[in-house]
Amino acid sequence: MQEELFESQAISERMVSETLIVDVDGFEGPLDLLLNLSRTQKVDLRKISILDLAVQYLGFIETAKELRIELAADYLVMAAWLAFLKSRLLLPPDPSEDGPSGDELAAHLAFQLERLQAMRDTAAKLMARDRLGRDRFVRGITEDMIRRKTVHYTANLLDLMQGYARIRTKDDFRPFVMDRDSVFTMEQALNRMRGLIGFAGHWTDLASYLPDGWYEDPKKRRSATASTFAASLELAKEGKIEIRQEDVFSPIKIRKKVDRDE
Amino acid sequence: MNDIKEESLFEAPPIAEQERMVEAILFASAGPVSLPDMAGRMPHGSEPHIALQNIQKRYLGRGVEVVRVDQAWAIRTSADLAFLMQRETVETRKLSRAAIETLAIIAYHQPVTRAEIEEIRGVAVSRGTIDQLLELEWIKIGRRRQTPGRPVTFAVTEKFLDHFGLENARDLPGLKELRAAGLLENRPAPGLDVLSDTENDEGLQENLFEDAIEDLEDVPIY
Amino acid sequence: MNDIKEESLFEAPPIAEQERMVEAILFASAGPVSLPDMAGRMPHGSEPHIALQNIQKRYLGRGVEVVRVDQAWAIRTSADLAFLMQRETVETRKLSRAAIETLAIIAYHQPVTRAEIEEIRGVAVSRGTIDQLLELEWIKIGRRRQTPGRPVTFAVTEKFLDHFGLENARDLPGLKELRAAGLLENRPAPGLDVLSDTENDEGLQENLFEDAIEDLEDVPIY
Repeated sequence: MQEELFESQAISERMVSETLIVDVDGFEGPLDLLLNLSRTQKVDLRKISILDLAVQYLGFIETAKELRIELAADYLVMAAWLAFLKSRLLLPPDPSEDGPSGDELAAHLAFQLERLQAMRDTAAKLMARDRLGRDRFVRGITEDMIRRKTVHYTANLLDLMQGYARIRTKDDFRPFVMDRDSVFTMEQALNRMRGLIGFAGHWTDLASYLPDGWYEDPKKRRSATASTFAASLELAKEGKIEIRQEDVFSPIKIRKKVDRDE
Repeated sequence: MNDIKEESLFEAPPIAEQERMVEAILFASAGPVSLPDMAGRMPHGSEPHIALQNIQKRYLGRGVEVVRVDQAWAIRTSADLAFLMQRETVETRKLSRAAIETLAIIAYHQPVTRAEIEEIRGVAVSRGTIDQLLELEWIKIGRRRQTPGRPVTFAVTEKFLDHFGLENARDLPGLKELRAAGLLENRPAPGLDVLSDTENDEGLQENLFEDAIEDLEDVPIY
Repeated sequence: MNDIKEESLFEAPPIAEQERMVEAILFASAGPVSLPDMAGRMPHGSEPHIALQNIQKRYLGRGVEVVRVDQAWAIRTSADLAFLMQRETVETRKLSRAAIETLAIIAYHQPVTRAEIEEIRGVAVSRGTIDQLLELEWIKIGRRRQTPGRPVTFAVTEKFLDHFGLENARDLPGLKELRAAGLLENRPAPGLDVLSDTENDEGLQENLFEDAIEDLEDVPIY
């Protein structure tokens, strides 16, 4: 891990001073690289010199470029930003200029570095705790809880009688109620066709105009087919569509009648 | 703790410490552990059998106990607490409409075959509905009908009568009574009247519950 | 024993008996068991939290310990006896440095969005890292942040706490110090509103360890 790579300050120092052995792969992003460079300063992260750090980073990037090492974009973005920061830190503040001061920017970068370092330290502490399956152990023989579900069904005499009455009266009602569940009227078909016909520029099978849910049940299909066909005849009469059948029993096809045909 | 571990290279840890070890080993092992196995894991010079005895005493009357399984030892839940390891839930559900109707038909028309139930209801009766009623022990399978295919018939049970507070199935109100009680629409279709009332009230009633009477010799004429 | 069970329909079993039950329940389960769960399995009127306190005392200094994990309880072997358990040790896949850091950031900053994790690490978090932590069930997806884009947040789980031997998320090592040092703040970069939007900041601080705070109010500390 990184800790081992940069075990001692000596190693990282050498890295910077000896024109660097550039190995960007070893770093997890520009912030990580900055954090590692900061170790050469041998100071508390709170007292770090961001200016020095920026110079080191830019030097590192420069070397990488000379060695023609391809750098990921975020390293270059950071380099540009640090170059900007460096100029802000070096030049006396311009009162006419808006935006945060160089010191503010530097303080934030220091905060970011400190925060990242803190997270690394706590991560190490966390991993060093007495861990389950390594230091502490769970019960070896477990007993799963058996869930048994009993369902009580209830019904009373009234339910029973009402149920029976329902069955016996079902037939009684038949003559009095028009059962139109399976009937698709020509009015319905006509309404549906009028809505759809505007889109039918090409020859289309009439069967494709049957409403959804009217295919499966043969009774429904029969009714829908008949009414759709009747509706198509009506529309043809009105001059809205053309209708054709290529052969006996072959699909009936319709299309919108376009003005130029007239 | 570290001291103990290091010392143990030379002499066995105190017996209290050994007890802790045996306890942990028994707790964490996936199966029973033998004494030699324990000794092999514990510091040199340990006497797991003594530690084990102590632990066994310590757990006496607790929620778990140290039991011997063959040549090995394990911690197990005390037998009297096994009930904690199961959860029984009771749920009350209303019988489905299909089940109620099927049950009603069986009650009024028994013994009745599945085909007859379907004819009366006008829809197929699912296997699940019949199974459910059988499971509830509200219906039972009667003898087979002496017709082609010898279909089984269904009839209601004692338990059914108990549940619905009936002395016998004849107590079920007839169609006339249902109608009088407003449970039947008072608009019979012509012809249906004859079928439902007359036959039900007389012809059917006679043969009805024949199973209950266990008049097995008599073959009903259907 | 049967007497006790039957009586329990009317009054809670004696506390000694309740202790046995809690003991049995904890021994039987690999994962932590919550108090409501225990109460649900024990006879009506039982007070598992009192029984639990007694048991926790009883196991003090033993080979196994009764530990609290968030709102639940479990028995675990004492950490100093780990040397006995080579056999039980589960080899966990070694976590990458990225995964470990991401885990720590989620634990200390929860609930935290992916963008916030990336802000802290200064590098993109790969899908695989999050997946690995989710797979271990050490982190879970929390509710969405009420900011533009409604990003999901991540938080650690009970399993995480159990694994690292933490009673709750407030027990994370060094949490107080980090907070005092202001290192858990989501401080926006000066002038760089785009990078870390100020809205996030508010939401984060408000939600931080909100669960833990809720716990404090609602549940007695045993």
